[in-house]
Amino acid sequence: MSALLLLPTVDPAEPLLDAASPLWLTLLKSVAVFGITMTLVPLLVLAERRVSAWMQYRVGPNRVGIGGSLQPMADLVKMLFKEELKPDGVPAFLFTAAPAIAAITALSMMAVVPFGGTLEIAGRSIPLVVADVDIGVLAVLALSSIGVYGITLGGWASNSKYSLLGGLRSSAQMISYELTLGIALLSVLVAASGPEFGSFKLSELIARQAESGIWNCFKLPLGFVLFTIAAFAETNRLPFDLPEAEPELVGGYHTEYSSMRFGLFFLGEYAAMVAGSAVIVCLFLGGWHFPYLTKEVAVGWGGALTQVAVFLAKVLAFLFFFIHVRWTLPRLRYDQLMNFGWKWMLPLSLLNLLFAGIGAALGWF
Amino acid sequence: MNLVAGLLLILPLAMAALLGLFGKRLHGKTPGLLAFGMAATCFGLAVAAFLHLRGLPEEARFVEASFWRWLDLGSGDQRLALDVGVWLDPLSVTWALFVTGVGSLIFLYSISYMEHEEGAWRYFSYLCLFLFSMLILVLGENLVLTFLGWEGVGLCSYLLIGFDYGKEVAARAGRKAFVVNRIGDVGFLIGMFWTWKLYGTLGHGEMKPIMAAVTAVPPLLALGYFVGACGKSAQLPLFVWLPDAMAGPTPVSALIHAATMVTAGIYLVLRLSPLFVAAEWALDVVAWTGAATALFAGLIALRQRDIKRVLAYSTVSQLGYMFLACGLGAFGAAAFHVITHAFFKALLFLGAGAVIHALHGEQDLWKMGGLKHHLPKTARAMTAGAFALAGIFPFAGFFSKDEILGVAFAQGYAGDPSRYVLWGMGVLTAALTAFYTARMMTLCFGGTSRVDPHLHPHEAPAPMAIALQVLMVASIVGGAALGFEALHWMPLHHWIDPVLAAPPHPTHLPPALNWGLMALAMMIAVLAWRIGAKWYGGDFAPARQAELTAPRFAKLLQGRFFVDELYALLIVRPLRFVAELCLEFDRRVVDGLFRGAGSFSALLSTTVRLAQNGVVHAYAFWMVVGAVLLLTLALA
Amino acid sequence: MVPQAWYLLLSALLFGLGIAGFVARRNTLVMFMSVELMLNAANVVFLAAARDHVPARGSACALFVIAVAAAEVAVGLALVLALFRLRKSVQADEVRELRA
Amino acid sequence: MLSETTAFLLFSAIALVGAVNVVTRRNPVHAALWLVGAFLGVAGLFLTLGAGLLGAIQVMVYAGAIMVLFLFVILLLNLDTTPFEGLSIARGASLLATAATVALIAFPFARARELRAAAVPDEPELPATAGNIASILFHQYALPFEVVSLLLLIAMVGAIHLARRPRRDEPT
Repeated sequence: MSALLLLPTVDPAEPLLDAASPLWLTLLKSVAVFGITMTLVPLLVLAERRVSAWMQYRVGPNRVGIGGSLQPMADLVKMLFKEELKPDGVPAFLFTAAPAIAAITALSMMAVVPFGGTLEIAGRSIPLVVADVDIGVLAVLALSSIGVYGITLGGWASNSKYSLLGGLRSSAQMISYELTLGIALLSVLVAASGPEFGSFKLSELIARQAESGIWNCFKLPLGFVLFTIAAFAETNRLPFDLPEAEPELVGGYHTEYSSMRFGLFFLGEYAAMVAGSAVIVCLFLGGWHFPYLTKEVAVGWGGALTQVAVFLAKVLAFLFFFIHVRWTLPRLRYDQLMNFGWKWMLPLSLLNLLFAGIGAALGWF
Repeated sequence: MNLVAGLLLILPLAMAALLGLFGKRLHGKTPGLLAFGMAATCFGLAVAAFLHLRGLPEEARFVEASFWRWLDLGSGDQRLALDVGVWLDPLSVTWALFVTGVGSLIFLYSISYMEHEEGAWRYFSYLCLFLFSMLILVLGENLVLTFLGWEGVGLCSYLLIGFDYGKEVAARAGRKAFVVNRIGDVGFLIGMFWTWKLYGTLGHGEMKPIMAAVTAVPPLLALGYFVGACGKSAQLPLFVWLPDAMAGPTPVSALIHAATMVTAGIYLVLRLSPLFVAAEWALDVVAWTGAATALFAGLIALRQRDIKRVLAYSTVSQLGYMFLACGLGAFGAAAFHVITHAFFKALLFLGAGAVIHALHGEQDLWKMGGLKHHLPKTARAMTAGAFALAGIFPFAGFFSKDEILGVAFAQGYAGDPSRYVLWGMGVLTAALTAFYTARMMTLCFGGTSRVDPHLHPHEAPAPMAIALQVLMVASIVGGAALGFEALHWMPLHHWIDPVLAAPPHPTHLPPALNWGLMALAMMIAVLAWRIGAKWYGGDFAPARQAELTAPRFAKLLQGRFFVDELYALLIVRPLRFVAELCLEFDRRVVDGLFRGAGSFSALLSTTVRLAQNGVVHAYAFWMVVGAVLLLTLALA
Repeated sequence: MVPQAWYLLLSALLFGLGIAGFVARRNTLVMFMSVELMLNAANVVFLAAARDHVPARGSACALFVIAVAAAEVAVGLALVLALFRLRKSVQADEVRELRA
Repeated sequence: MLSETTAFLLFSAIALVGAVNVVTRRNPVHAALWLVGAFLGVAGLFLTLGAGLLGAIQVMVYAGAIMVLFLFVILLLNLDTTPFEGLSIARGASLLATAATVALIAFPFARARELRAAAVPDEPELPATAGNIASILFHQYALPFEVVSLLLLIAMVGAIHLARRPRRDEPT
């Protein structure tokens, strides 16, 4: 087998998480990642409103804080103080759990995303990732597929037909586009691995891009496009936000939600955007890699922080793209969505996989 | 020669298949012409085979041609290897000659006779198949092939008797012939099995030296074959089928039931004559059976009203003569009589056929009479045949019959008084023969006409007439041409005797005695003929009155000794009773078992079907129960 | 090191619960879920049995099982949909068209 | 971090509780959700057994795809909670038979002495890494793999045909 096969022989005593990192370190990293994400989300909300205003040639929120910078805080406060409405006859537990699932899965995805390379400090090499698990990408997929439960259940538990329809749409959409997502991901794995099997680890995938200096988006442009579109669908972003399509379904799955329960859905959606962007950046845009930012250059705290900065910059850029698309494209009709997913995305992703396979076999990558 | 022999077999078979498969599309005389052409060709081939054999030195006069290996069973001593092939020797060629010769004439005759019949193609197809079977019987390389032909001719006989299967009489007669023949076949089969057991072979070629050397044979072995011969050649007690077989078309009676098939029994005895000679008292059985049959059938023939039945009983009677000859060891004489009989009996049948044809199917002698004015040619031809049958010099029958009687007397003269009895029976039969022949001829052609006045009898058309003329000539000169013992002119004997067993008893009389006996027989025959002609000639009424108010014995004759009734009482009824018992057993027990099995499974399936109730949970439940059982088994 | 028998017992229990669900429930959907449960129990056995020998092979077999489960679910759910379209119900005991 | 025994106990408890609830919940949505829980528990067991790939696939395929599909169908049909059907004799018999099956399956496991003690494992020949599994799949099990792909194709065609709404002009 390949020498790159870095998956360690399973130690049955400690099978789950990386033994090299002690608990406190993992906790610390978790807090850091959580903090970063939770910072990004309000920023994103603000950016969305400001960018949309900018694109539509209007002002947008500019009263709270400097240039409206504290607007998200105000929104938060508003949500916290609103009454928690619960429709009659809903299963209380599921009604409450649904937004939590949406938020938690989205946030959890960040755990496997490497923000940078390895920090060598005090005789200890610390990977800049909460859990560099062997099955990294698969974990992302698994979590994203769990995430759909939040929306679906929210829709069902609301005991309302708009919500139910939203939930239904959500589940159908997820399943349809998850296929494309998975196959596009496969093409990356194939291309990255060459003739031998490579790795599921995101850090490893980034390292390969860094080694070759060519990001996967250049190797697999079609795969990149497909993955991005599928990621849009997975995060229910326009033009695929049918589960919450206001004109038809009022608010879709979150019609009946208010106050912080709604806030959690909100948080989940934006966190999913962040996570999706991060994953795309890792898979296709080289992660923390940047030309001339080699391992030799990036040493110590400075190097690590630079890598993190590069990574965050890429993520932010991609998030901008997310927002930009939202305010550019009209929403698809439901049948268009399905046709597009099954008749275009899926065949194209298979084509892409074929291309990747041939390329890997012939050593193009 | 292989080619000739092969063609001799293939041609009839191919023609039978051709006519059987495509005959329906042929119209008018076409099937008959085709069949006749084939038969004539076969005759030519037989002549060729005869000439070939004649050209060979006497001890090498045989041809064995194997076409392919048919059976190869067992191994070592138990091996039975049979070829499909042909065995040509003087005996088989003689038979082939007259079978094809007389056969072609009858084919020719049939063309006209069957012209207006529905399904003539079927008739000719059967006829061709018969010819094939007969040739296989005669020419077959081994006894099994002979048996094959034996069964084949039986089948064709059945088919042809029942040709008019719409008539119940015909269908019944066919069935009767078939069943009675089966009894004989059992004897044949037993003989064959026994022969193979004793000698390990059934091929004629291989049996030739064995039979030449054999000195003692179990008499029952020979009698097994004789039983077979009795069945086929209509001897006591298996003769009952032959008169009934007259239900078939008349040419069929001529061909099968007079000239050829019925002589198959004689052929078998001649073919195996060394076995018969070596099985001492078997020959006596043959002789006595033959003599008894001859007398018996001759008696019955006295009082038959159906012209064909008269001829049929006469055939049985003449066959009895032949077996008498065999039994006396005069195998050559038997063959001689077979040939002359083939000529004149075929002639008589065909003539009778012409009469029947002219009278539109009338067969009752009492409704004929005076026909010699309407059918002079037929009358002339039939008279020749009748004289031959009656044994009047110089017609063919005289020579062969007289030879047989001479042998019988010679053996008595040589010191076996019982042979005088046989001779006496023969002479008596000869007298009867002359008498009933005269009766038949007179009733038919002589006297005043009793024919239905609406009918206008006319001469037979040309093909029929030709066949009659040819056979008439043969009946007149056939005997003298083939042999006259008293003058030591015996070409047939010279030809055929080498392949037959030597007679175990003396056969020659002093010339003076011989001539004397001949004159006596001649006188008896002429006298009997005169009486018969006188009795039935002229006014018909007294004769009819005499026959109608017959005393007891004559009633017996009219009733044909009530043999059929006897059989019905002794055999048919008990058998029927047993069969009915079996039928009941079959219905109640066997069918009950099968029906029971059927209804049981139906019941079972009805019950089991309940399990398929469409409820998924029931299925699941039983699945789980099954799993429990399997697991228990696995753990136990 | 957890003894293999524990895994096997656990899988037996899961399997049994699956059977129980299958035989006792009438909702076809829940019956399908029970089947899934049984398949999962089988997978546990595959992996547990392969752990001490060739773990990769156990995983490969389990993968086949998962593929089969996916196929089964696709067809099964389509059946349920068709059934519902006909009957407006998914209760298994209301469908008896297959009886003899 | 998490000893194997603890992990086993935790995950098997999740799986069992989930499974019990799948069978007993009357609301199909609840049953489906409990089943997701059970699947997650089993996935955890897979991780405990050192088969990380399979754990992830379990979550992806079962929890992420199959159960979503279930949920989709349940929601689509908008099924009500069925009332408890009561315990009939047939059901009792079924459950009894089930219990017997479980007992019979479990019996040899529980009895096997060598299994009860933690056997010293052989050095695993091929750890359940994605690479090893792939290598087995594409070499040793290549034919079954292809067969399974065919099976999936057939299932797909069948599912489409079955679920298709019949056109107006064709008989149902």
